[in-house]
Amino acid sequence: MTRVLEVKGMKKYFGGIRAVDGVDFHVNQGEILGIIGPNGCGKSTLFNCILGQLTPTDGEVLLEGRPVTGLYPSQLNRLGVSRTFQLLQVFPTLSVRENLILAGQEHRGTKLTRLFGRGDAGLTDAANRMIAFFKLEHLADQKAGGLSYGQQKLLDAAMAFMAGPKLVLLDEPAGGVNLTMLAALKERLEAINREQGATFVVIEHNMDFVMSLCSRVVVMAEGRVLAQGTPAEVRADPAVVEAYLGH
Amino acid sequence: MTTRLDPNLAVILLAAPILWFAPAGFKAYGLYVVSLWLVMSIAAMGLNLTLGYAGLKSLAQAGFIGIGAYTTAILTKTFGVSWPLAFLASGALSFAVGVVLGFPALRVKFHYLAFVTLAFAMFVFLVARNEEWLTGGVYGFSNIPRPVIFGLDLSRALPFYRFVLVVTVVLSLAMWWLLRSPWGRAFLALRENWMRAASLGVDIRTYTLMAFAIGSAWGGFAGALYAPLVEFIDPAPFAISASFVMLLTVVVGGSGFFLGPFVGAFLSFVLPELLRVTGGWYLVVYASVVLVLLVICPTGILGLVERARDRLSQRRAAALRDAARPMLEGSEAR
Amino acid sequence: MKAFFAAVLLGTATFVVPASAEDTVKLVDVVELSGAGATAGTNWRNGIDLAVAEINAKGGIFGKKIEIVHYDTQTNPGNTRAAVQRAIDEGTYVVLGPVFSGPIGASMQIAQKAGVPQFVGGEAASLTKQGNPYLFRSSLNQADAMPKLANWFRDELKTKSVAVVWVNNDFGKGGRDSMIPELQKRGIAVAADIATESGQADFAADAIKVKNSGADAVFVYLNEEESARFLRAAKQQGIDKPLVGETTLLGAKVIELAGDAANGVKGHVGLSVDAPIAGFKSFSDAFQAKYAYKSDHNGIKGYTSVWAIKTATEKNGSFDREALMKTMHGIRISPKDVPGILIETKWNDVGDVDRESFLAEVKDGKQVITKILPMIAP
Amino acid sequence: MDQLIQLLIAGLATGAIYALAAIGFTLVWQTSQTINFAQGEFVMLPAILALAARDLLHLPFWVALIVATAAFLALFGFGFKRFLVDPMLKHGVLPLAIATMALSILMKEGAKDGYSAQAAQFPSMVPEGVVSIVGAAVSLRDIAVFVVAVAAIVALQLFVDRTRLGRTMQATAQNPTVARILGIRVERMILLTFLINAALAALASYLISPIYLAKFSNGEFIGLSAFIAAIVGGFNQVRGALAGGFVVGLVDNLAAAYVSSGYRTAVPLALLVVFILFKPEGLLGRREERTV
Repeated sequence: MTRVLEVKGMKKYFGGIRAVDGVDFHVNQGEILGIIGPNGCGKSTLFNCILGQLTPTDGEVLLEGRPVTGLYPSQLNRLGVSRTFQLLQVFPTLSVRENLILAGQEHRGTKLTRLFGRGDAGLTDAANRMIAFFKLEHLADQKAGGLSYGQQKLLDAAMAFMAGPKLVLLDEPAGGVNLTMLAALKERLEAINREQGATFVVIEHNMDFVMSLCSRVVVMAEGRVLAQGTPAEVRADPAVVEAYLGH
Repeated sequence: MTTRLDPNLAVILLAAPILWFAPAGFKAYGLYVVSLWLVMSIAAMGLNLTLGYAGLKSLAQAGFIGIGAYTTAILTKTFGVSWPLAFLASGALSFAVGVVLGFPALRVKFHYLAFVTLAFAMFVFLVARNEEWLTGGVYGFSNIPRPVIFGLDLSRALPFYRFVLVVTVVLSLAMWWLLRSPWGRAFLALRENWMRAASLGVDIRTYTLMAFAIGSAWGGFAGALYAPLVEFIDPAPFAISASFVMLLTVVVGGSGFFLGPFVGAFLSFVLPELLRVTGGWYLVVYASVVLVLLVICPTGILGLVERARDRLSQRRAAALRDAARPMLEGSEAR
Repeated sequence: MKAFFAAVLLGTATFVVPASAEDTVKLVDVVELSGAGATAGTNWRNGIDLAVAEINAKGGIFGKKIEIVHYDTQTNPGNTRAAVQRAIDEGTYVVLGPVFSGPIGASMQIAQKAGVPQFVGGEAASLTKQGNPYLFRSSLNQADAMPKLANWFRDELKTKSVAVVWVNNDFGKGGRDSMIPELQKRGIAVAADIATESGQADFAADAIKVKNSGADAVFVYLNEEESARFLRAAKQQGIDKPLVGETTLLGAKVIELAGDAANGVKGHVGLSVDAPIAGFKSFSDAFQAKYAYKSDHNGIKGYTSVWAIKTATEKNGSFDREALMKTMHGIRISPKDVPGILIETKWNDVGDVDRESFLAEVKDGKQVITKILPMIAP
Repeated sequence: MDQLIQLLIAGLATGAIYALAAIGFTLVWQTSQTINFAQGEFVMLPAILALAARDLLHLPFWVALIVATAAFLALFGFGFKRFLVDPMLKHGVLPLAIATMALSILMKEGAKDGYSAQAAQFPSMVPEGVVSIVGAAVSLRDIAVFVVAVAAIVALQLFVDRTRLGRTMQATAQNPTVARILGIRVERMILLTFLINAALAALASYLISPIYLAKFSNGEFIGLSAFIAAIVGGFNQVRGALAGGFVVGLVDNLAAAYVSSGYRTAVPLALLVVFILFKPEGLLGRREERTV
């Protein structure tokens, strides 16, 4: 099985605080990996180090075996790593369709061909398909800012898939979403995983969501990996029980 | 995409012939004022790209008009270079300087960026004033020739006005093309949420620098027209207060709206002339009008139009949402 | 709001239709009423208004009343050009103003092309060197004034070295550029060459620099208010060397603003409301009565320009612009015939003005004329 | 050496003036994130109003001062907040900043057309006179400005740190939402800072105008210098204005003496750029957290 992402010895110190202190894990092709852990365990910092938002103190990130440590977020994205943010991040004055075209355009041609080429970079059809897939057809020409929270969350996820990424990192996708919406989101993610073989890493608080969605789970505590394995294995791990239920 | 004509393009294509013929009855003064309006609209269009679309607050646009004006004046008068070449050189030089000035924008944002660019504008003014060997210093640069293009003598007011109009239309179309291209979308993404944009592969550095450089180039182009329009330049019109006026022009017209610069430039450069009939207090009247306009429509005059349109489409969207409610039951966050 | 739109509509009309009236003659004054030149421009405008009121009260220019219009240039060449263009479109008989050399440079070709005489307040030497027959000054050319002062430095003050403090605009730079070669020609060293900003408020550093320069005398070439501020700073820093300047250092306005810091200041004065000449006195009183403050030399420039136009026009017997231009070249007007000219004045063939001028000193808060200098070419 | 000491002392005197103008700037920025481009005109106008009240209404000078101060507080303390800042702030910082630019034109042109285009002497509340400090001449008026600027900063700082009202004000400045939840009457607090700003501007105006003369265009350079002082000192700290004012005053005077005089005005701006690029929080300011 090919490893899409591999993180080796990742460390991030803020002054004396060791937010991430030597984390190793990998993600296999077609896998949905969950990363869980209590608040302040360093999982968001880990995410930001992987994605080039922060410069790691030490460690290495490999994408399909090639080192990508320290690349800008935009460069990483063009190599096929996509992400969503914990808080909603859509472009409010662009329409839903324009949001999706934007999400795909930088992967088409070069800057120069984009400047002189078509206004939609030839992505209108792809965007419409994505809109249909996420069931947002009736809102396609609305400004994203006018959508409801749940609709924006769907759009946010749709944008992450627009460029056909090798790997998608989802930062707390379930945050602030109600149950019905959560089910819809989960169903869509599973569908993409099933149909396109997309690979995910999900950071989540919501244990139920992670346990039911992910094929493998990494548990973090105090900047280190506490345990990893299938949801069932992890759930049975005494260290995890201690960390989660001990206090 | 539908084949419906983009409304902004429609306005340009419609306005061009009207503006070609309408001022034919104007006297030299009227033609001069309308020409000035177009020239300043070009500069404002550039700033609108930098500020309105890409969200980078610049207080340096008058500096770039100055760079363009002096480049054109020096090249055409001192070195006898033809105007089209000088025009391109003015844009190119402003573009290059704009790239350099864009670098601080990678480091600082918001009002801090405005102050860095303000310092730059002051520097341009000081160079224009102090380097007499190059710019004529405080005495200025007089008898700047109006161009002769394809054998057409443009020294009289009406032909020159029409020439300015042609250049304005060409530059407007170029700007329109740029903004409807993926670049335009990337600029907007930069303004609205650069972190998210970066995560979608938008090259923040390049687009930031380009937003500055292209906006500055338009300033340089405007300067290349300003010099032969006035036929005289000195440092005064490029002082920092002029950069403030440019910013005001863009915001009052409607920052981030394609036609905003034309509306804004009308207010900043034509309205004061029209208000001359009110006598000595005309600048007080003008400032009051601008102030009231800003309080009524802080997003600019075209922002007001947009707001009305939004309200209409929201009502339509609400109806659609109601219709779709059964499908999305419960998905609305409270 | 209605009034506003009415004003805008009315304004638009001016793009097309020239305003004209039958029994008046229109004079348009295009001058700095805002921006850096506002102070000078306001004086100029007030001087013009005063002259127009007097002339109209006496029946105008052979029966035709003067209709005067003022357009602001914002001290910006682009706006100046617009305003001069407008003045010409409206059929002005003469363009009055502007005062600053930059705006003059931006507008003089327009008036020349249209064949409209232009009376300006600029003093920069370059203006009358461009061969524009329609341009007329209203005050002495800087290049003519500076040799007089340089002689005085050498002969009267026995100066070996001079610190030059000037304002970095066309007026100050022009004065400095004319003065420094004149000083050097006479073997006087320039101990310090200090540029200051237009509108500058704080002159402490400049005064300290002057004080430490070791100069025997200081040549101050600033606009009135900056002169006053500099004099106060010089006093505070205890500068005891002679402070010498031009009209803008010794004017009534400077004395009023600088208070006793102005005492002891010396210099050359072209036009002065304090000159011991009856004309100036009556002008000064009339101006003070109308505007409740003392005019500076710009007020006199504007005032005498209108009177010169009236005189030359009446001599011609018609409102012919070309005839006016021709008559003005070489004209000599005496206050005996035309009191409004205030002092015997000559315009030469390039539009430069020639007058008597004065050496003056400030004593006890009053400008005292110590010597009358003759015309350059009497 | 003598010259350097004289310049340094003169620089401090100039700096005190800049500081006095900059304090209000930082106050208004803190409470409402408003960049007031008309701050220079705020310092210009009260003196002109006082002169106008004296000359046009024929009031005794001290009555004119009171009338002018009251009018200024009403118009540019209360009115400024109520009719300009309040309706515009919710649309972001930029439109409001632009509106203050328009306001600065209005104030400047209004002062010129309504009172005079000429500079005027403004009666000093401090006697004339010069004392020598380590060989440098300092006027009593300079000293008065210095003392008032320092006193104003100290008083504000004490007010903010030691009084209940001041602490509430500070809390409001730092987080209006939380303050609102805590039951602080945020609107009143913000209004208070605008009134203090107007009062300080009036005070600055009455102290500076006797030195620099009262003129409609004075706001241009005072405004720019105050800006630079505020940023150099630290936009979000009242005492930063004092430090920034002194730094800019010193730099101004040294530049005037030692830099090619045509470029002297570029030096404080160069300082500004260096600070923005390398120490954006200023000398004494706190780093503002950026939401990532």
